[in-house]
Amino acid sequence: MSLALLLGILLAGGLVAWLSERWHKDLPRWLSLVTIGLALLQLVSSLNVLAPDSFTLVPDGRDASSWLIHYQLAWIPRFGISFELAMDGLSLLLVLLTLLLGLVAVASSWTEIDFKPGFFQANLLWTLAGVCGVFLALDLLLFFLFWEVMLIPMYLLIAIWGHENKAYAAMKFFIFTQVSGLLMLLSIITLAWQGYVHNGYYSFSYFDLLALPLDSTLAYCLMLGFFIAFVVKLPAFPVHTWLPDAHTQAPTAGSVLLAGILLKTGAYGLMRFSIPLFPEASMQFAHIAMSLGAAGVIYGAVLAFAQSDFKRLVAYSSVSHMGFVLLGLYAWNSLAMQGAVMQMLAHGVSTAALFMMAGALQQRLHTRNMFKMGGLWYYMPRMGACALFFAVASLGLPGLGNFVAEFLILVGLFAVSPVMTAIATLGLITAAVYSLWMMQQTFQGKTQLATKTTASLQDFGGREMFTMAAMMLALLWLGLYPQPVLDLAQPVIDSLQALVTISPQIAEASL
Amino acid sequence: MMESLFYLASFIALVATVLALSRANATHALIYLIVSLLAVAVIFFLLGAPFAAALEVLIYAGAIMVLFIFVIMMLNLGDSGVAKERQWLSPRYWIVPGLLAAILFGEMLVALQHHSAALSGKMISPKAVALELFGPYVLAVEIASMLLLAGLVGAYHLGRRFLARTEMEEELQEELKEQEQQRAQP
Amino acid sequence: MNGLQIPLEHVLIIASFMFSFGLLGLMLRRNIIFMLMSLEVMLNAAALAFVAAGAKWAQADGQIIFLLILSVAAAEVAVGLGLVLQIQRRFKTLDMDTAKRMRG
Amino acid sequence: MAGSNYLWLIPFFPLLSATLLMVTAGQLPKKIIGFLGAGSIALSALCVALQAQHFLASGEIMQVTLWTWMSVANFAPGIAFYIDGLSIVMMSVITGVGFLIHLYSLEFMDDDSSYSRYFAYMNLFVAAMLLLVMADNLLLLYLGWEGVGVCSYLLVGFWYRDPANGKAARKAFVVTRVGDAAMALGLFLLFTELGSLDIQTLLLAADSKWQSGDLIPTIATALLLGGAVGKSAQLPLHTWLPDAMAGPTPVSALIHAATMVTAGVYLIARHYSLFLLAPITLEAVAWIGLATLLIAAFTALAQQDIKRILAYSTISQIGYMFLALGVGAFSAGIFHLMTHAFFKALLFLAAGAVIHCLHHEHNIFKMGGLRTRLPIVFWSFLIGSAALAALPFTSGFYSKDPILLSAWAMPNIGSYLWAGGLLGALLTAIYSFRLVFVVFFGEAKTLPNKQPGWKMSLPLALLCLLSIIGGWFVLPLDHVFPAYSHGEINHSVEIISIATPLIGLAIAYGLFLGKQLSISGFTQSTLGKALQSFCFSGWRFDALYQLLWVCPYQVLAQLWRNEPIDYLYRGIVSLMQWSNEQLSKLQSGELRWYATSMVFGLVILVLIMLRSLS
Repeated sequence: MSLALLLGILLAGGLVAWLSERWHKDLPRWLSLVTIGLALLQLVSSLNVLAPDSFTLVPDGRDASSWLIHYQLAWIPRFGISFELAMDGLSLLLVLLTLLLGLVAVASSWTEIDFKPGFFQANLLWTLAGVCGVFLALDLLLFFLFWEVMLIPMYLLIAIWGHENKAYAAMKFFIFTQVSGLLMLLSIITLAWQGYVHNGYYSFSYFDLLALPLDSTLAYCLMLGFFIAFVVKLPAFPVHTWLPDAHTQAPTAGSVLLAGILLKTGAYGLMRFSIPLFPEASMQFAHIAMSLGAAGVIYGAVLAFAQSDFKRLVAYSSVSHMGFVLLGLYAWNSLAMQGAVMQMLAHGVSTAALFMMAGALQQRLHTRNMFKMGGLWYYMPRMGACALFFAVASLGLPGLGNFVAEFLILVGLFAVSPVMTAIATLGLITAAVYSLWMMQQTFQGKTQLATKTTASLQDFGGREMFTMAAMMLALLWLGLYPQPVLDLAQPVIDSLQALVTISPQIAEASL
Repeated sequence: MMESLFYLASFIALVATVLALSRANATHALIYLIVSLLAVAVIFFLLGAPFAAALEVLIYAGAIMVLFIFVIMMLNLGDSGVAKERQWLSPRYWIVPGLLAAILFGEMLVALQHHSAALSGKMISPKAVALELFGPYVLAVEIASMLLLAGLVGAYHLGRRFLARTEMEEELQEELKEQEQQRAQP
Repeated sequence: MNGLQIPLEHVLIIASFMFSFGLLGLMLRRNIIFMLMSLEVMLNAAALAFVAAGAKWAQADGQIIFLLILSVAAAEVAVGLGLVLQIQRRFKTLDMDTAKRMRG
Repeated sequence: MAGSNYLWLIPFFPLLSATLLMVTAGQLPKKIIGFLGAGSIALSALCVALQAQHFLASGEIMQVTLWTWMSVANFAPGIAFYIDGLSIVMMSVITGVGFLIHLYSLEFMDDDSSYSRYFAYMNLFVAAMLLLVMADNLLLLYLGWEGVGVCSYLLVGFWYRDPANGKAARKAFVVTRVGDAAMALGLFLLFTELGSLDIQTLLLAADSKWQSGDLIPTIATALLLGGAVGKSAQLPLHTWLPDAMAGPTPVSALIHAATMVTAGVYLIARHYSLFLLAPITLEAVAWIGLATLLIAAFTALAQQDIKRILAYSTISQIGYMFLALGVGAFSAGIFHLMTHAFFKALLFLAAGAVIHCLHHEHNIFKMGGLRTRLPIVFWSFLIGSAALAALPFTSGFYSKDPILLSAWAMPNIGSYLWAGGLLGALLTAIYSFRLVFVVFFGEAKTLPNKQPGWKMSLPLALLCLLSIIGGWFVLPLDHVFPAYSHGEINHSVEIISIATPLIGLAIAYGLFLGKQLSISGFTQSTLGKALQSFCFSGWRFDALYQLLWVCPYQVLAQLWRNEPIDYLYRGIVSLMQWSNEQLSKLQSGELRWYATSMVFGLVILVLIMLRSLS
């Protein structure tokens, strides 16, 4: 019930924020903050009820009651579809990240949006609701529903409040996600039908569909259906091309949400559905998936270096970083998987901050072209320092979250495939190339701006510094004392591995 | 005797149809069409359907074709129209439609090939038709009536606009204006 | 009255021929009036087939369908000729190849 | 204040000061900034001194874990320190020389608008460097390793408004990052094979698991060597160091002479037992050191920029350290590391004073005659150069001599290494005294506009002292490294080693001061000119790398700029649009066309029905 309430708060908050626009145009963003705050409170209060040791218990994959919170309500009983939400450590981490980045997104759009601010905040909150739903839903059809729910408000955010080429970007984003989502729907329905054949009753529940004895070819096809949907969202190498356009054209808050959270739904999906539902097929597929990940790491980094648009550069760096996630997930040991989870969180924070930086630059300079910037440190030292911090975070400086993530992934991966590791390690070098290039073009060197512009430049104010400082602290915390996060995710990863070791040939294949 | 009459009527119907649809002059074509319809009416009669034959003559050949004639006369298609039609009927335009029609005809012939049945030769009186029509088929009658009503409304609607501002009328009005001006000038 | 002693096929062949020829006219002619005439021929051919079938089974249904066809033809001609008038007014021609505003 | 409980204070002070300076972002008054910046290092140095005293007294190896960094499966590195003699030596050098350089910076950077930023970076650097040498495990070492890299990047590009500085900074970071990536791979390999990144555990496990000459330790050490080579500017990753001179001179003294660049030496020395398991790698270390020291020495001869000469001499001297490590004389290598830190910091600071007092002039041929005008600087430079050239009784002599002797004692290849080292020593003497003679003797070309104040003079004086007496220090390394003796050494070898720098000095005198010797005939010839420009450009390594790596990468990036993958999707879109156009042509609006196509469909349908009937 508490989880449903969480989603309800976000959905209703969106509606209220929309309507409040009539009274005052500043009201929606305050309401938005309050809504997210309420949702956070709701989350915390529902966790308070739990016994402290329940966080360290390894949940049984096939037993719903072993999860932290589980809630089920019949919805369309005829087809075994229910409103089933559940939370374990992984979902908890990601929901937390979602809500916190939601606050960041609201803060980053504080003064940016003049046109229909109410509807903007509504879409923002509905996107958050959709994402939280995705992280919580355990009924496959409900999951698909939320998958779509998060898509449409995001589409609107890009299409209405985006930049110069918004229609193209929004359409591209929509079509990529939608087409791949339909593949997933096909897989879901086929899987449920297989469940009917096997169990004798229809059910879309995760727990009923886990470990169905499937024909290996069928399992492989179904796994591909899920995999493609998630990998498009991730995005992995050959299906990433929607991302630079969408990120570049989206308003700042949209980019923050897209990069910070929406990409994580892909990784989450792989971890929650694609791998556990089809362990054998995923194992067979692991090499291809890892190759895609490694290719994405290098390809994204090279393309990031080639960009002149600040946001596009950050977008390609996301492709590169999410390649690490794919590598980590399919390396299939607890080090690499922990690394992947860490990467989701750390990348969420660091990229969100960089997009916020891009938004702030665009608001001040009315351009995203880095060749028209340069030397900004002199005029805006605080902004420069923040940019520097997040640039070195994204190139994987030890002591910050991204390093922990990448190091864990690579250490785990090395045991599985040293060659892949070597390729991915090249990504460390290329990341340095593009991050420092970005710093050079924007904050260092000679300024390319007109004196008229530079005279009126405003450094970060209190609100922006506060947001940035919060994110810096988060990254430092993740980088220096990530243990709480690791502890929270460990049971989930253990249960995943328990699922996988069911069949002996998998254990062999992983060696 | 009846048989030969049937074949004669059929022959006339076919020839008239062919002629009707290959004429350049609309009025001529229409006359051939009426001939064709009358021949079909004879066939109906010979097939034992006097009521249908009567209706064919009255409504088809009578009312509908007269409507055609009215329209053709109203449009006043002159010799230039005929010349244009000739041009449009040059042999190369016949190839594709002719081929398709021939194939279809061939297919129908093939379909008819295997079945062989003689006609009953019984006369079906108008009374029998009427009993059926207002018995089991009463719904069809209602639908037909609605269709006719729709046709009526449609025809009226389409035609009225035309009637309101025909070219003749416009010419007439222009003439009237000129006359007024002439009157005003001296 | 002892009626006609010919096979049903012959009538049907005549009907088919008329139908095919009507179709040919429809495809061939550019003048809308001729197209309407072709339609009449086709309807008529269909009606002939129905009546012949009715005669085969000595049932009234064939003629009833003929009646319905007749009413369809009447309605069609009424509306069709109204359209002819409109087309003439709008396009100053009856050539259907010039009236192709329905192009996609 | 001594003992393992207080170890955390050592990196904490600079870190705290750096954080304070960053958070206040230059809002503090200058005095407080200077106080924080230099004072924190002084405190840290004090702590190190206390710890060192404690250590020397008790000889107790300290090990302390502050907290567990992360713990996943069997991977549980901590934020933990391990202090033995080696660490003590490194910490003393870092904080001691570091403090002197900070003190010097107070005056040197006085008129710079980014005073606070400078000290923030410098303090952060010292903290990271301390973490590097104090680390108990390789992951924390890697943190320090990358941390000093970032600080080096920040400080090289400190005057960020000149794009050339930014380029140099990026080059420094990216080139060392190449080495770092190799080192990271080495870490993965070691962890995967040995199941731990704790240095001591790992070394023990390696000893018990592998035999000398096994493949895996060879690969692992080769990868670690990659990291060391990058950080210590050795062949083939040495190209970044000369460009890194773009930073303020105290930065060059601290980072690019005394501390950070010697991190590679520390890394190898720290894992010496692992390297002993891989004789091939160890030999490679020696050869790399030799090649680097020769190439860098030749290059230094042709340079005109005072800082670039010193940079190449740094590369060359680190080459000696590598040579020492390669021949197994680990403590000699570390000893040279320490003395080098003294005299090279001295040289850089003196050079900085010259530059500071001479309107930021870098070209030595525009200087001259400064002997009388800047006496303190002159004496500092002279002492520094003497130590660099390893003239007898300077610290450089005491540290370089054992290296050459150890090289000689190497079986098989020893004589080659020794001869190479000797040639290097000759060249070192020539270029270092070339510098002294050109800058401080002869006629004055530019006049100094100020004299160094006490904040600059005091560190110079102290470093002079250290450069002279540093050779008598006894390092507490006996328990760290295995005892090394090079046995009987031929006395003639020893005499040649001692005489070589003197010969070099004489040649330099003849060439640049007394003008008794002249090579102008050679330098004016085509071959001479070509050779000179070849040396001047650093043996064209930059051009080679530009051609091999930078250009292909840029071309690749430009080629891919517009997303080759996206062409596929755009292709699908074009296909859709094309088929849309084609299909909408069917919708021609021509009634006859519709009729014909309907009939066509009818024909087909009837055909199908006929087929199914029959």
